[in-house]
Amino acid sequence: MTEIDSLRPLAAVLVSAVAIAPILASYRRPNLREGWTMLAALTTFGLVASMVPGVLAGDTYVTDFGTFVPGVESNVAFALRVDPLGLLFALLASTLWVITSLYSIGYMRGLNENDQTRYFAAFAGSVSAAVGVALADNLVVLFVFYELLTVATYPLVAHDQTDEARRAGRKYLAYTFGGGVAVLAGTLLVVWLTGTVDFSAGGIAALAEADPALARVAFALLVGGFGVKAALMPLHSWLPDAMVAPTPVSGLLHAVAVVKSGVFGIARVVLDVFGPETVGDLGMGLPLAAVAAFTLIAASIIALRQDNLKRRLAFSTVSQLSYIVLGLAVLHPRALTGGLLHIPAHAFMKLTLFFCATTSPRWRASASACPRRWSRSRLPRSGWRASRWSRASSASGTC
Amino acid sequence: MIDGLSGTMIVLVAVSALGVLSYARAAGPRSNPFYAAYLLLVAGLTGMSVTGDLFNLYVFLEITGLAAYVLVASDDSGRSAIAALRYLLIGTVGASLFLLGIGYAYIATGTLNMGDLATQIAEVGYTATLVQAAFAFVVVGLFIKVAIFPLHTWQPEAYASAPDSVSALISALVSTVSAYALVRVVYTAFTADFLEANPLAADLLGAAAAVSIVAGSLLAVAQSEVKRMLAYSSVAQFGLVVAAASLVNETAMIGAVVHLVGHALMKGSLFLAAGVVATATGARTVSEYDGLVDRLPVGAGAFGVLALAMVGVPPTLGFVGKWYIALGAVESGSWVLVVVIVASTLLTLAYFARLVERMFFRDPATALADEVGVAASEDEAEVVADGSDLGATDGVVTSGSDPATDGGDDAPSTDRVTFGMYAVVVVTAVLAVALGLAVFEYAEFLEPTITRLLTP
Amino acid sequence: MIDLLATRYYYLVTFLLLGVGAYMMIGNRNLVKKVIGMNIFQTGIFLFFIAAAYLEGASPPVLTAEAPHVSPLPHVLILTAIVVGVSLTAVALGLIVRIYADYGTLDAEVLWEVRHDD
Amino acid sequence: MSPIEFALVAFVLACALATAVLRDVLGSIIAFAAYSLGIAVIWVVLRAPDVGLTEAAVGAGVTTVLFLLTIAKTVRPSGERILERLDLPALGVAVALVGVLATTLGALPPVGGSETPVITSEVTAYYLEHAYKEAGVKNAVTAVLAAYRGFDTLGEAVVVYSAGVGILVVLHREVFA
Repeated sequence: MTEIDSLRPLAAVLVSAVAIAPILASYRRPNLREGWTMLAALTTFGLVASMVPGVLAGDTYVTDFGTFVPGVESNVAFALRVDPLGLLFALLASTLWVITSLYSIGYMRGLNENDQTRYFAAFAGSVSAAVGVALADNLVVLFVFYELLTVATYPLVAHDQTDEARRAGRKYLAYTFGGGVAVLAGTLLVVWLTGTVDFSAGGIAALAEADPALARVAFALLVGGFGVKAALMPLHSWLPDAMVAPTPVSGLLHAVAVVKSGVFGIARVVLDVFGPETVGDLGMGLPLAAVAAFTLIAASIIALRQDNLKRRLAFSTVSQLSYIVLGLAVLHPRALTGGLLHIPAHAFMKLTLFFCATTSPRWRASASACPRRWSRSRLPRSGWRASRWSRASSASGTC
Repeated sequence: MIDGLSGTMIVLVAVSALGVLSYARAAGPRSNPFYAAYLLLVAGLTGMSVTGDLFNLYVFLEITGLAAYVLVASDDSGRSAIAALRYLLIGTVGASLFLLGIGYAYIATGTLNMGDLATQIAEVGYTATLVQAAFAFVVVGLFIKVAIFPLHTWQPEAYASAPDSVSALISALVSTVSAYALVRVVYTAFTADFLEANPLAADLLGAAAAVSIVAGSLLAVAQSEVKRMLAYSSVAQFGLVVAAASLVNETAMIGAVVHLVGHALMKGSLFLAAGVVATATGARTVSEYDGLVDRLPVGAGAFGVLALAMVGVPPTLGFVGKWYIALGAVESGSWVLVVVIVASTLLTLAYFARLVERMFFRDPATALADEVGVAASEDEAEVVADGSDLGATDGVVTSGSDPATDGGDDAPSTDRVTFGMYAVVVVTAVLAVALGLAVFEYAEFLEPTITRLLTP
Repeated sequence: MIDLLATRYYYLVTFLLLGVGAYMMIGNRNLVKKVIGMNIFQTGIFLFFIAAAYLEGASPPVLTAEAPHVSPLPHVLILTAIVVGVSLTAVALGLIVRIYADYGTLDAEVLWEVRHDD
Repeated sequence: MSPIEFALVAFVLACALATAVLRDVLGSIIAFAAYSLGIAVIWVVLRAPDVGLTEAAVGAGVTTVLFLLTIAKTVRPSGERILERLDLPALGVAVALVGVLATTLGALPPVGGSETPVITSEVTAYYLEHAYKEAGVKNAVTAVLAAYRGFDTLGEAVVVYSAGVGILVVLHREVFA
């Protein structure tokens, strides 16, 4: 396994961030603006995809800028690293961004949405932050992008500028920044216990020897913090409310980028910060699994009772995400594989479900899961597609 | 006496003063005495930064104070005169208590030079009543000048009623340099050993800081006037600096200095941004900020970025300062402070998010229709409303008209937002983000100074 | 206790003057009297310094007089501080004149009300 | 404590109290002038003639004139009552302040003692010894003021200048334009 010094990870993060400038600048010319969006989406995708063969061959790509904040023993580097887990998430986000951009253009124009420039700019920022989360080399860099993701997605949640949207936005900020604070506190604790925050496969060795009580607190803070975005119950209630956002946002961000960044954070914590063994020794696997299992069932039951289609999908997301967390919490290689596989699987299915949920503008106002309206006669093709994907996800045992 | 710490302060004073000057050239009170007082303030601040003598520090503190009182009252309103008088009375009590503290130190040791004091105090003994009394009065006196919670009462009204350029200058520098003086006196004259010999003193510092953080933030949330909100926010932010100073460790000290500089830049330009907004649209209260982005995209954008930096969203300057301070608190094992510092992010968010939401996610038309005196933006709001009805183009398009013309109709007709005013705000907003990445280099430059401070 | 007072009464006077000054600044509603209180507060501190410089039976710090002399340093400090005090008083009174021109009263509590109505 | 000193101290305290409780501002100002004069005499008793001179000129003189000018420009609230009403919270604060300060009384060295750090400090000895040789002035206070602590004196001059500028700013008298 070789390490390749490359600027490609950095470029993958920066392209969409840089694209914000031309997007904002061309606010008078929607076609040009959307052109920039597509260009950035395709470039990001290309950059991420170009690293796939190398990673499959066992290489890792690294961009290292040296220290940017201090730690106790070793300083924290501003570094990006492409490893298989990160690449999976980055590839997912960048692929789906291309698709969602296309969908967004039609959706936003079709509905005469307000502030489209802000929408596309914030979208580009969110994707940049999501890719950054995927490629972060240590907890602090991960935290930086995790917070940026919150900031960048907030305008999308509050996009409608109605009272409802603003309330949802406020709730979203409160929950996710609260989570961010917990992550920060957990990170500080890890720094203090071990002197380092770098990810290492199998966990940071020093954590295994650290005071178990403090290590448990650190684990709880980190998982709790990431758990907010991963919508673990009882920290999930921002997600259904955030469905007031335009559909592409609900689709890409609240089924893929944002919630998965939380799950991804938990995966990093379990796999690369503590390591499955240490988690097992600390006895934290079972409680996490219990929370995940509870969320899984409770959210599904609530989803059954939701009449609004997007809210139903949101609760389904809450439930599905817990599969992944459960897979991580079981601490067995096979469960792990299953959990991680479910990241892309759920992403594709849920994104398509969201797209179908509101293909017609008329449906947006009263998107309802009531069977009578949800019929093939009204919306033949998307109805068919939605049911097919629903069936597909049940087939994989997850709906 | 110039080391990394005072050097930092001199550069900060010079840069901020220049920045505010380029703003005040167009916006500020334009009179010769105003500029004279302005220069005197800068002279006093520079003097405070470089002096190594306690009484000299008092004299410069008074020069700074006098210039600040005068500047607060440099516009025509009666309100600012009342605020300035209040500031003068309370500020003088602060300076006098500081002088009383110097008196105790002088009676105990017979010297006034800080370097000399450090050795003399060690001889007298750190737990001698006179030394403790000297410490207490010096700290309380400077707390008043810095505006730490229960002693902050002069500050919000002074900041809120002063002309915009003055609020920016004072908020950026006066409390900052006073906080520097606090650190300087505590660590150079009393030394870290004093804090170690009197753990209660350090604990009380930390407790005052924690109270200030929480109370300042809560009071900020309750304000309806934007400048008052920013003023209360300063009360909270200086709590962070004092918290760091109470920890007696290197990381936290670096954090204190970084946060001092960061707060000065961010808060100063937040006041300037508030000034730009007020000049262009007449909006001064939180509710008048509704839909600001449509009327003043650049101003609102800069305000938003600065607000986020203030909250401490990484990787801005605000985050790095907090990170250092929190890390220092973790190293010292003072868990209560860690909790308060980490939670201060949420508290800060509580008052800035409100404003950001109003600026970007509300329609100006609804809120402004019933506001008297901001008629200037009425027609503008209508244009925006039309624009969003038209569809394919979005609301931002219509706000393309030069913001300088917005306020020109009938509101504050003599004042216009000039390029210079914009430039200062935007440049600092960019700096607040960009400097966050450069802090580590700076911290390494600062380290020898801090080490010398902490190990007498 | 008596001994303590007999040897340190100047310090006690200092403290009492500080108390009176503080009382006037908080308790008196008239702005001019607040400023007078500020002056008393400051002179209290001056007394603290000058008393510290005093040496029983010594002559003033003029070198033509016989040794021992009292310490000259606090005298210098207080000379400076007196001038500072007068400057502050002057500015404070200037502000008071302006406040009166604007509001027609010098009653601190009334001014507080007026300002809140703005 | 000699009877003269006792009388002086009592006079000063009485004047201070009078300024606090007199309702008439003019009366208060007159009491303050008397207070300043008393303090000036105390300075002389404490062998600080320079300070006494300055206090008499500046404290009792200039300040009083400034106060009188101010009430000439504003109002002089003359009430039916002679004394102010007692303000209990303020009294509480004042008493607390005095109480806290009084706890340090025992630690302070006796006034006029020869063993205090101020008297025995090198700085004092240096000034007294070298003032004439180095500055050529027989008055040690002048030497220290102008030579050894020249920066403070410069600062003092700046403060006076600031006050002048300050009055201009505050009262909007544009004289340069």
